[in-house]
Amino acid sequence: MQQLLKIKSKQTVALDTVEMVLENKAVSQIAVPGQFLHLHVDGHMLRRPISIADADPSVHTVTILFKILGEGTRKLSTYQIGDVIDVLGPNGNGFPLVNATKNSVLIVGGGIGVPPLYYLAKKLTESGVTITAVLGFQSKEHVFYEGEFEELGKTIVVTNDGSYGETGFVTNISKEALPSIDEYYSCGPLPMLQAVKERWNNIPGYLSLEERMGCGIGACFACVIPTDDHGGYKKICQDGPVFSAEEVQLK
Amino acid sequence: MQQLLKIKSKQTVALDTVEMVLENKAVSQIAVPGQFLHLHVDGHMLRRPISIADADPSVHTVTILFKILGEGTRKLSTYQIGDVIDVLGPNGNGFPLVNATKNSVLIVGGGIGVPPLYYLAKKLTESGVTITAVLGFQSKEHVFYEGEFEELGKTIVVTNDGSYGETGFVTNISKEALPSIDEYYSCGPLPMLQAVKERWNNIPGYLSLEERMGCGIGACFACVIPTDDHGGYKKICQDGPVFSAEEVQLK
Amino acid sequence: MSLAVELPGLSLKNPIMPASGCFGFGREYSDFYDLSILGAVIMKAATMESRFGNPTPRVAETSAGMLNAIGLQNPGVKKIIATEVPFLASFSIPIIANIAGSTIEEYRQVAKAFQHTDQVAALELNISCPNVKEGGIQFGTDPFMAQKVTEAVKEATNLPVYVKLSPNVADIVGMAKAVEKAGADGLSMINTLTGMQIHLATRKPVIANKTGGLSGPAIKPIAIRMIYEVKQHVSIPIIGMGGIMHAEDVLEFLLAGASAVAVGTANFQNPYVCKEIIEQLPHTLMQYSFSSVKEAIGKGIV
Amino acid sequence: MSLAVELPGLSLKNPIMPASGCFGFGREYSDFYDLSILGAVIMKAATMESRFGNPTPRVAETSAGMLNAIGLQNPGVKKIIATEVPFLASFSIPIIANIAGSTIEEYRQVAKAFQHTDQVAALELNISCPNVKEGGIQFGTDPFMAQKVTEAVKEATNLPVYVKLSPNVADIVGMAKAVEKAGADGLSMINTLTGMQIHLATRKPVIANKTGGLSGPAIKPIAIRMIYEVKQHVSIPIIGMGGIMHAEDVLEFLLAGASAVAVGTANFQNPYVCKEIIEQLPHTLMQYSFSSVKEAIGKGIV
Ligand SMILES: Cc1cc2nc3c(=O)[nH]c(=O)nc-3n(C[C@H](O)[C@H](O)[C@H](O)COP(=O)(O)OP(=O)(O)OC[C@H]3O[C@@H](n4cnc5c(N)ncnc54)[C@H](O)[C@@H]3O)c2cc1C
Ligand SMILES: Cc1cc2nc3c(=O)[nH]c(=O)nc-3n(C[C@H](O)[C@H](O)[C@H](O)COP(=O)(O)OP(=O)(O)OC[C@H]3O[C@@H](n4cnc5c(N)ncnc54)[C@H](O)[C@@H]3O)c2cc1C
Ligand SMILES: Cc1cc2nc3c(=O)[nH]c(=O)nc-3n(C[C@H](O)[C@H](O)[C@H](O)COP(=O)(O)O)c2cc1C
Ligand SMILES: Cc1cc2nc3c(=O)[nH]c(=O)nc-3n(C[C@H](O)[C@H](O)[C@H](O)COP(=O)(O)O)c2cc1C
Ligand code: FES
Ligand code: FES
Repeated sequence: MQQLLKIKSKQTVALDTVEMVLENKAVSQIAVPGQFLHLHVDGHMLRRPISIADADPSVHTVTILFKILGEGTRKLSTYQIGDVIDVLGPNGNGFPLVNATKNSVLIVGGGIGVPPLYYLAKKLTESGVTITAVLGFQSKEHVFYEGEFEELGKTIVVTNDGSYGETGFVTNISKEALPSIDEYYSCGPLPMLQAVKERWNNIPGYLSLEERMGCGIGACFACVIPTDDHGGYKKICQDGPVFSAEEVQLK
Repeated sequence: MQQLLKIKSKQTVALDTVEMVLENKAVSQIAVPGQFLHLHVDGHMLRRPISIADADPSVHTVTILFKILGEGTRKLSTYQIGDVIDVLGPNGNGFPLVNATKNSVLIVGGGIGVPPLYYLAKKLTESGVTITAVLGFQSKEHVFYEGEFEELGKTIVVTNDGSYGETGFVTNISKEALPSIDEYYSCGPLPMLQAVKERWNNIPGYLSLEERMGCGIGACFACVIPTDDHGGYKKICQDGPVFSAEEVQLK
Repeated sequence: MSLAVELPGLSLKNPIMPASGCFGFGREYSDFYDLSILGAVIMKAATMESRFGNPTPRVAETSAGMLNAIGLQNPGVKKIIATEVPFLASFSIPIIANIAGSTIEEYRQVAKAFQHTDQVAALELNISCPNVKEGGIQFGTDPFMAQKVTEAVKEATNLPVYVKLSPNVADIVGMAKAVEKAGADGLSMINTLTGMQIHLATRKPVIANKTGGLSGPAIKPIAIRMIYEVKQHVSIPIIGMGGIMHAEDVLEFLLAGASAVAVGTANFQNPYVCKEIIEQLPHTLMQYSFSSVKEAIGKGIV
Repeated sequence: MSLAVELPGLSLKNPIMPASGCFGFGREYSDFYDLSILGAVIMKAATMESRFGNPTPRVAETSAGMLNAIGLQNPGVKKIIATEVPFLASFSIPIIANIAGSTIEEYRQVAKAFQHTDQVAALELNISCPNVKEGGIQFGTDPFMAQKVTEAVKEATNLPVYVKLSPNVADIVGMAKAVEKAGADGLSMINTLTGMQIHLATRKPVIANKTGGLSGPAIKPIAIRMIYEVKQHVSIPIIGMGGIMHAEDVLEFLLAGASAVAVGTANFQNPYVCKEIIEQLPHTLMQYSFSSVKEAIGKGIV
């Protein structure tokens, strides 16, 4: 569906990283963790897919966080409170919320892959699941939402250069530092997802994937990902962006 | 020169016709009647040439009036007070201000050709010249600046459909309705200028011409007008937009 | 205000249809509006067997345009006939099947396969997809090859055939004449221009296939020029496309000589674009003193 | 950070030059900044005799681009040498003369005329101007004709010759190879794509010449693609152009295989654009981990 979302607040939460709280009743009511909004940015041909980082139907808000990378996100960052953003969404399928027996869940986020995991973590803890979050960032000035995650569960921040928290990659965290886990959920850059899938290959996991998109709704075949070697595929925008780790081939 | 002009006020003075008072000290000090500003409009490749309709160096203002015709002027009309417009200018040469002996001047304006003539009329009357203005518009709802001109001299408004003032074209005004005149100045659509040149071919006249422009400063040869049949030409943006009626061929 | 246009095999209640590859098989857009308002629909390219297409990334954004190299991903003509055609047929609008192949034989087979349904009204012969490596490109830029494939398809079908021309040629009129001579019932123009974008950080082309097809408003002046030129040299009708975003653009294509238009890239930015254009078109025609779509066709040719 | 590039006949302190026809003979832009900062300057096209060019309107705006049909208006080669070249020479930057003609003989004569000054460093052979009717177009789209005119000009001059290619062709590599074989010292690419815009209210083409050349960011993906393809098949250097607005665009052209670039349409929007790009370029190169312009040339080719 196409909706207009009004910017209610806007703040820079880390280097080049902007958080916007948007107002729209319908979207706030139906958004589930892992879904994304396909945002139109003035003067740009293609829309930008941005994950839903939080939603509060009681006050009709939806939160997004985005990193200023190219021209579209740079332009978006100049939008002011009160401005209205034209979006398609919520698009795609969210994370499957675990059933109650799986009660220890690992959340692994990398950089701008962290936002959708926040909404997920909130929903999981609300339903009684224990979460442990490992959040990786390039360096200290990129870190955001550490406090927000700490309110939900054990949170370990890792920076590649060691300027904050642990040093290295999210997959470097030793077994001892983590509780025993039943399932994991991850979102971040592809090399990280590959490493995550490999490290925790003995337990069920869900990955949220990114790809350059055209339509964002399943019509153009821009965002496919192979599911096997025989031409099988899924569309990230429509069938994903969340997939079970087994379901997709990470090239 | 390139300058930033801040919008100080903005009002609709007739159907689809917007007046903007812009602030810029340098431009207000050097602008002469007949010159134009080459305005950059967000998202548009080419600048838009718009005449200077007034300038007041004492308060650092420059006034423009424009008609909403296509996408560029439509966009410009959405600019708000406080917004800043990037302009090149003042460009071109203005009207040659008559010497004191020529003391009765006819001003003939058509539609959106009227604005530059206002600044001209002001300057002429300031230097003691008597002006008579004939202003043509499509119909009543297009009329603007009648009062402003009346403060400067005799003003006759003509509408094509007769819905206001006299009926017909500016060149229909009878000899009797006009004083004896020494010189004329005109700006408006090409067919009007041709008719004006023909009707007052016995006295010196100056015409302000329009053409689609690229650079607006004389470099691209987009806006040439033939001066003879042997390849002679002038550039409207650099040598004009004002020419003596004899100097140019109106095709 | 009559928006209707009659073309070989196509009775269009209005001249607006989604362009091939930019609307899938209509399912997703049917969530946004009732597809029965469309003049027609052009399906995504069909090949004989299912194809996966090119590796990703498959799209990039450019100034006033985009690049794509989907690579003809599709489930194969049999599946399209079995599942997609019936879905679209439920909207009671003319269905145009875009057909592609790597060899003349494949084109012929795909065309033949569409004989097995009576729900397809016409074929659009995609000889111009720049993203197929095995031959697509040469069909679209060589008049002799274009003629050959058109003849083969005409033989294999009794449906009207609209040949979709590639703009990546020096002489578009020569291409148009060649396929007209070969029996084409109409032309579709233009397909995308071959382009590329290089990603500065990774120092390589953004599109995995390296090059992609440029579409969107950026190419509209090229489409208008080619239609204007071709219209004066052929007597078969033209379905125009390339950068249409608004009803005004549609009128510009009609004036240049198109009898109907297809809207591609714009659907990605605004899923309602075809609906909005259909609603706006009567007003736009009236504003410029036309009393029907038919009246405007070719009126810009001087 | 070294911005310097050495090309046949041209020692460029930086790779930025204004494109032919978009900077006149520099006089107007010299009011905005000191032209001596430029890597070089390419003059507006010179023909043997003075030309008035096409009727007006000569330009139109398009999405992320513009159309122009100036029609080679210029004061003739003699006057250019007498008055314009000395003016530009006062800035001590390499001057490239863009030469055009309606016949091979005219090209030869214009080239010869530039032997009469020692202030011109190289010739840019404009075989691709789409706005000249008598023959310009066929030189630019026919490899045989392109070869002929290149050979004629090479014979007539001892200056290095950069042949400016037209993008209005199916096989740009074939064109490039043909002129390389004919002795071209370098290539300039791309010139404009032929386009048209129709004015709805008057129902006729906006440009009096009907068609015009499309330039600006709209065509950048086509320029990048063509340079990328050609670079891999020729060994002469390429001056790249087509839609450059920012230093990032310059780097994209370098990565695609250009050794230097020309900036055209952007000058109209921002008269300081060449200056700003020259100032920004070192930062952009650094940001993407290059330590010189030379290092970036062709690095995007995979
Ligand atoms: C399902 C999904 C969810 C996402 N969620 C977030 C999020 O919550 N926060 C966030 O900051 N980013 C998110 N991204 C990435 C985000 O879409 C890109 O960073 C953004 O589109 C870049 O746009 P730009 O204008 O800055 O870059 P440009 O380089 O100007 O973009 C050019 C084109 O490439 C596309 N593009 C460039 N990088 C990416 C990318 N990494 N993924 C997909 N398309 C890309 C753009 O959408 C655009 O079409 C998500 C991506 C996907 C697919
Ligand atoms: C010296 C000069 C002074 C002018 N002064 C005024 C003025 O004071 N007030 C006013 O309303 N108009 C004036 N005009 C006309 C004004 O420039 C056009 O109306 C305006 O450029 C149209 O832009 P658009 O975006 O609305 O139209 P679009 O059709 O979107 O414009 C497309 C392109 O065509 C050009 N164009 C379209 N119509 C004209 C035209 N009539 N003349 C020149 N270029 C055109 C635009 O500049 C642009 O490059 C003047 C023109 C010139 C040459
Ligand atoms: C993502 C995408 C996929 C396309 N797929 C096809 C296709 O399968 N067959 C075809 O003939 N044209 C295809 N095209 C070309 C369009 O149908 C159309 O000719 C072109 O995009 C120009 O129109 P536009 O500017 O409105 O998009 C595709 C275009 C895009 C953008
Ligand atoms: C108004 C205008 C005039 C031009 N005149 C010439 C010319 O005389 N000779 C030539 O070789 N190219 C000419 N060109 C083409 C440019 O030099 C350049 O190749 C083209 O515009 C692409 O670059 P751009 O997108 O940066 O403008 C002209 C372009 C424009 C816009
Ligand atoms: S973006 Fe179009 S199918 Fe996913
Ligand atoms: S607009 Fe370029 S010379 Fe006048």
